[in-house]
Amino acid sequence: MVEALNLGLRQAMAADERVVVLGEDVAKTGGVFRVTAGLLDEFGEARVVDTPLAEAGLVGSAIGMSLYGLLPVVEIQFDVFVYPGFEQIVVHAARYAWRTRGEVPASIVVRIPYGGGVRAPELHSDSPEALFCHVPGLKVLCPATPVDARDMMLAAIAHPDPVIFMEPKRIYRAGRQHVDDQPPFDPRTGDGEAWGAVACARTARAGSDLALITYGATVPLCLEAAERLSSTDAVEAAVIDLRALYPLDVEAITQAASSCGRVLVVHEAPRTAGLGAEVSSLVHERCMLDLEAPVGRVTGYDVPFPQFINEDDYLPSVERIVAGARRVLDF
Amino acid sequence: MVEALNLGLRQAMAADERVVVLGEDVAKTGGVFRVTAGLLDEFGEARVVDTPLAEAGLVGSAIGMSLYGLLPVVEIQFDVFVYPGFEQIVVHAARYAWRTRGEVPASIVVRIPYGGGVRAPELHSDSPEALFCHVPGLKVLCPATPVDARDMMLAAIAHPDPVIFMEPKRIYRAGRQHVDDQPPFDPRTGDGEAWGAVACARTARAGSDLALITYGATVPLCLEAAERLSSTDAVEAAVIDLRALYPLDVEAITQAASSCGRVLVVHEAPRTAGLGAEVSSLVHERCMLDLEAPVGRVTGYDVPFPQFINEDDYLPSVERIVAGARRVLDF
Amino acid sequence: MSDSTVFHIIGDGRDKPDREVPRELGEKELVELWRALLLLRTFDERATALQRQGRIGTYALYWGEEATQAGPLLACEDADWVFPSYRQNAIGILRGVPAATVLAWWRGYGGSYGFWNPREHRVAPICVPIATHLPHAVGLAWAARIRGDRTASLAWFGDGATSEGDFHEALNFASVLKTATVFFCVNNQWAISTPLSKQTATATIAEKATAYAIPGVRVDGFDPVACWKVTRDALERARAGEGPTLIEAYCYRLKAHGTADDPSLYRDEAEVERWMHLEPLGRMGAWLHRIGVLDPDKESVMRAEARDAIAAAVADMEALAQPDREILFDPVYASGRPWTHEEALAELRAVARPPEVKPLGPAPSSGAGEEGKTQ
Amino acid sequence: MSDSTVFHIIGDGRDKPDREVPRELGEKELVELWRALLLLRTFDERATALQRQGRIGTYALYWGEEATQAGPLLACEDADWVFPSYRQNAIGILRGVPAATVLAWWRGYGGSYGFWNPREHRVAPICVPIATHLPHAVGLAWAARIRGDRTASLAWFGDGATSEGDFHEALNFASVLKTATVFFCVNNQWAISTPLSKQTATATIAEKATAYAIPGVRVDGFDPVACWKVTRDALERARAGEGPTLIEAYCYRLKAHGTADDPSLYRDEAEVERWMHLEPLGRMGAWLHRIGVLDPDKESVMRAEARDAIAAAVADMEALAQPDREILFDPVYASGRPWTHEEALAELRAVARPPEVKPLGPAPSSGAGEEGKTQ
Ligand SMILES: Cc1ncc(C[n+]2csc(CCOP(=O)(O)OP(=O)(O)O)c2C)c(N)n1
Ligand SMILES: Cc1ncc(C[n+]2csc(CCOP(=O)(O)OP(=O)(O)O)c2C)c(N)n1
Ligand SMILES: [Mg+2]
Ligand SMILES: [Mg+2]
Repeated sequence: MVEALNLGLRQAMAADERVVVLGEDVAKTGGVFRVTAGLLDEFGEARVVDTPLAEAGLVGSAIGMSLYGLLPVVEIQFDVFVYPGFEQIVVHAARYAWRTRGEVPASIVVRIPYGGGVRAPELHSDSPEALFCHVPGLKVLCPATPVDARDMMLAAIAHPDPVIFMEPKRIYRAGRQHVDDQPPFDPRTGDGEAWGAVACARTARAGSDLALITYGATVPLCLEAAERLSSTDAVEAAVIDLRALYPLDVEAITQAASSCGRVLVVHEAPRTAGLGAEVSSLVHERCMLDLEAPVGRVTGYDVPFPQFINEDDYLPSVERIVAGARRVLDF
Repeated sequence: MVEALNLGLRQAMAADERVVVLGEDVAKTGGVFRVTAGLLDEFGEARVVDTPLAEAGLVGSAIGMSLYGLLPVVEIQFDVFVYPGFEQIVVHAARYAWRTRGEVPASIVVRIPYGGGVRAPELHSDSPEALFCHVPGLKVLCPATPVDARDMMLAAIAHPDPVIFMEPKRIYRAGRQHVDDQPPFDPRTGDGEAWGAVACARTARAGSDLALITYGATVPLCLEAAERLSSTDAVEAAVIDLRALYPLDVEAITQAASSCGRVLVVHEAPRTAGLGAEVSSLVHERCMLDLEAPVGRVTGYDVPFPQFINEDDYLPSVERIVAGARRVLDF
Repeated sequence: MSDSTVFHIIGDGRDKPDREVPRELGEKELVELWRALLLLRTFDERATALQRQGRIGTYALYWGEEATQAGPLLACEDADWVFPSYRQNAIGILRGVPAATVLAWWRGYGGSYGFWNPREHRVAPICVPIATHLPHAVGLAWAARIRGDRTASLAWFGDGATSEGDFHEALNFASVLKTATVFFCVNNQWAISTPLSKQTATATIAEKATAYAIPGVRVDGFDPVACWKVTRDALERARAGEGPTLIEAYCYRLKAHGTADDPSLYRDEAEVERWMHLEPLGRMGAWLHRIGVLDPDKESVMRAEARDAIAAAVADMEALAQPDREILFDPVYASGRPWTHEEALAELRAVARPPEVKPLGPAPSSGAGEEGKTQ
Repeated sequence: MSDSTVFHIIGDGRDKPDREVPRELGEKELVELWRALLLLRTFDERATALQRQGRIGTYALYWGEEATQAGPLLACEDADWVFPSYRQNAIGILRGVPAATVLAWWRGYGGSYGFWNPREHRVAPICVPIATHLPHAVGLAWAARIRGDRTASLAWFGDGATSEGDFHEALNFASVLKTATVFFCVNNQWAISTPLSKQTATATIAEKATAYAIPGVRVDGFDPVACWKVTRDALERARAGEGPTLIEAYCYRLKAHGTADDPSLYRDEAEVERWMHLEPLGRMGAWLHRIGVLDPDKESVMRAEARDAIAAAVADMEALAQPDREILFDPVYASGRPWTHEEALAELRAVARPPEVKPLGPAPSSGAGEEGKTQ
């Protein structure tokens, strides 16, 4: 996925000189995850900048740049480090369009490598996406495959509204996939079209007995769980990869829920007031009569992300997903 | 309610000299809402401090004070202004116990006057409570009556874990109520007992046809809506005042849901990934078979809090609550 | 009050002598500057009155700070961007933003009633959260440099704002990246009830520039000509690629923090009196008479013009109907309404509209009233 | 490299002569100081090796920065609190925190395995988010003052940390409130791949003290005795009620940022060589021999002691079983488990435990590997 994200950035920068990349250690080293590798050499130090170490200054300057007409892509080095820049995102980026009659949105992309499972030290593994989904004015995307990663990157940059781009670091190097060199659309003009193509849920696996609804790093786990359920329980589970976390693809969600009658939502973030709660509410509000069981949730627990020797105990696993699915199936 | 909060602070400070009050303009003027009025004269400038204008510094210093054994109560001047201090709250206050084997929690209270309805200028009316409920390690309280305000203040200060204390500014001066001078318990030792008494839902109105579940400024509105439903629709709605937003009082919630069979959750914050979603999920997960309709939500819309000439169009009103109730009743 | 480190041009009639007028400022420019002061003053007094009458909501008056606003604004080129805080709420009227729009903002109007298109006027929206607009000013000038433009940016903020992390991060970014940004600090010595001495341990704000290896300039914040001059110099320096400047306009908050504030709770009004004679409109007016640029007739004509302009704005504001409630959804996203908004609209339309909101004071259900409102 | 504004005591064998030893430091104290350096060095080299062997996770080495750690720590009174960043991760071992606990933290252990009770050692937990622990140090000293105690606080942070808003807010609070806090900046001239020149426009970190009207002191960060001395002076000043001090320990990051970092991507290793001879253990060792405080036998005994101590710690760490998975819930709240935890436990117990996690590198499902880890 890292290469795909890098390709998306390169294609966007090549197509539109308004695109700039800012962050801590993004230029010279190409970022701690190498997502921005090579951009400095290709596009020069005016457009690929190692900034001072300050997230509010980083996001805030990006907002100022977008005011002037540039399209900044900001890298937050790790999930937890977005919090010092939280105010700039939720107060300013989220409200700029609204405070300017919709004429001057903050057209920025904030890239956040998030989540656990990579044996990182303390405070490098948060999943803050729900916080951003609760703040009106932001769009939130999260790819689960290399192709989506590239296409979403292009779409996010072309999109006029501020996009929080959640990058599941656990699958940064998993799930190899061919990403063809041609951008799927003209990065300069592709907004609506491009956005529509990726800002909607994707059926990662078809199935009619149960819908596993998830996003990001837990998509491959849900696919594995679905295979397990198929072979051991003779249950065919659909796997819905949300891709867009705000706004949610309510049609796809309700359609899957109604056709399967049973739903399990899976995410890594803590449970209370997480996205699982929103998906569960949407499904019950709209599909109550089609449901044969309450929507289940398999999520991170309501605890701080643990030290890594215990992170597998915290993270939703194939086992936990299968167990959660059985609870829904056996209701 | 302002007087009750002030009384709670006074009683806590009088009972325990470890209690200190910090914030912008809290000492000399007693705060922009006068919640801390008179404390400076009574307890002196060592314990009631006007700090420099910096929320991260403010919350962060309070955490340091609690490390040393003090019990700081921090005032955030208005909801929106908590965001610069967000990192200190969600990364440090929330995790201090966890990072010290539970031996040194950040025993701070962060008071946040929140919400709209007071004709305030732009960016003075947010309801960020759900953000804090999604962050493990925090406790979140919200009073809806003067008596609860006083008792919760005492309980929050006595409580060892960090408490986000949401103060519904819209009812700061509404709903007069006698608050007797005696603290309901010894502020120094009352923790468990005191906490148990207020960190649970309260039945603000009995009813068996529908449960209106809410908190803070929308409690009086739900009571009014319940009266309206009683007289016009011959429906008796229970009104559950949550009081504790994290952890939620799941027994009271499910008990009300099961006995009524119909539930409407009401809050002022935006809908997506708000507390309404969590309550709705809890109810469906636990009471599905007792429900005659999906849990409804009447909340703020997914938009930035509007300029005040339109705030009544945004805020849940008695009319919207009644309409929402009818949707649930007519399902 | 007098301090040799504080640059001034217009004498104070006491220990500060008149100084030479900058070459670039001919009669015409001086008259324009005074006209700007007059317009701002007239707006402020009118807005304060409107609030008292309950025709707008809480208002952050800036009476006495006009020099710190008109001076820097007129020192800017038209293409330069300015970033006001709530205290410079009316600065846009010097850049073509209708005064009625600013009044409407205070009356609680949003959308196209209370906001403007910043690109049209190079005036950012009024910033309420302290110091958080400073990084925006940095990013804008940085972007201009990337695009090869000479555009500079200027941001206003107060003494209290210098305590915020965003102040520090913005100045550090600007100094490292050498952006063409002027940081204009209005040191009125108060942050609501908090005096400068509780805000910083330094004697001045200007010396904080040392932490960023940029120039720190102190100027008499009651002297419009001096404010113009130091800003013009800073802008030239910025355009020459020499980076940002921190300007401290040393003055005093002559009125309440806002209409909700009662200064008698925390300061001695006698102290206020000691500063009152420096009030910029009278001070520059007297000076213009002294140097023969203004005469009583011309002055009364100008005063009448300002009065009429603001009166017309008030009329325009009052002519505004309460915005349709669907304004809530327009426009949160430049890309159009997500389904969540369509659904919300359905819910909204299903109920009768609540009674019209009157700007005056608290909502029916509320008691919070006027106090408890800052900006 | 040599800079007259940088205070030193131990000569560098080139242009810096030996200076007089502070009175307070007798032979015993000097030996203790060197012992501390040696222990830290031994820990660091061992930890780095353990990471290479996959026996702990990513590790932030501090090889060469021991002087900036041992010096200030020994200058503190026992009651003073210290606030380390990840770079001073092992500082606790000089305050009685078991080295095995620190190693366990790096091995991914939490709870009572990887954390300690800060009140027991007056050592705050290792802080990962840059500069965010500085306000804690301020609040602690502030609280001590309120309680009438002479306790001071000291916080370590890097050159990059000075760009964060929390750095500014903390120094401003401390200077306004005159808290007894020492801000100890380890200026190793790099923030991962970002050189000092891209972090700040100032030539030094110390001059940033001007913005807070507090003393800014530059000291040779490779000289343990000098680091001890400037810290002791700052602490005395602080206890006397004169407020905080900003100390800049000028040095150079001699190794990678962390075991996940590859400096060859961004800096010239030749430059590193130019600083290598200043490395504190060798430098102080040679000096102690010069002044006759250390001899070969004593040195080898001390080295053996350090080796044994750390070897024992490694054994203790390796003896640790993987913590029970219920450690996830213990203890998030000092007041006990909320129902959400009871319910989560039920879910957790209902499934078989996943295979034991090995610290080495990536998780099976992952590919993120060693890179992409800072601290
Ligand atoms: C981040 C933030 N915190 C708190 C406030 C509340 N507040 C509004 S104005 C003000 C004082 C500002 O003082 P100063 O920066 O000196 O500007 P002045 O009002 O004097 O122009 C405060 C604390 C705010 N608007 N934003
Ligand atoms: C708030 C925050 N942002 C980003 C990071 C990622 N990060 C870890 S170390 C580091 C560089 C710190 O440099 P410096 O302050 O000089 O300390 P040093 O590593 O040199 O000791 C960065 C950017 C972080 N830990 N916290
Ligand atoms: Mg001020
Ligand atoms: Mg460094």
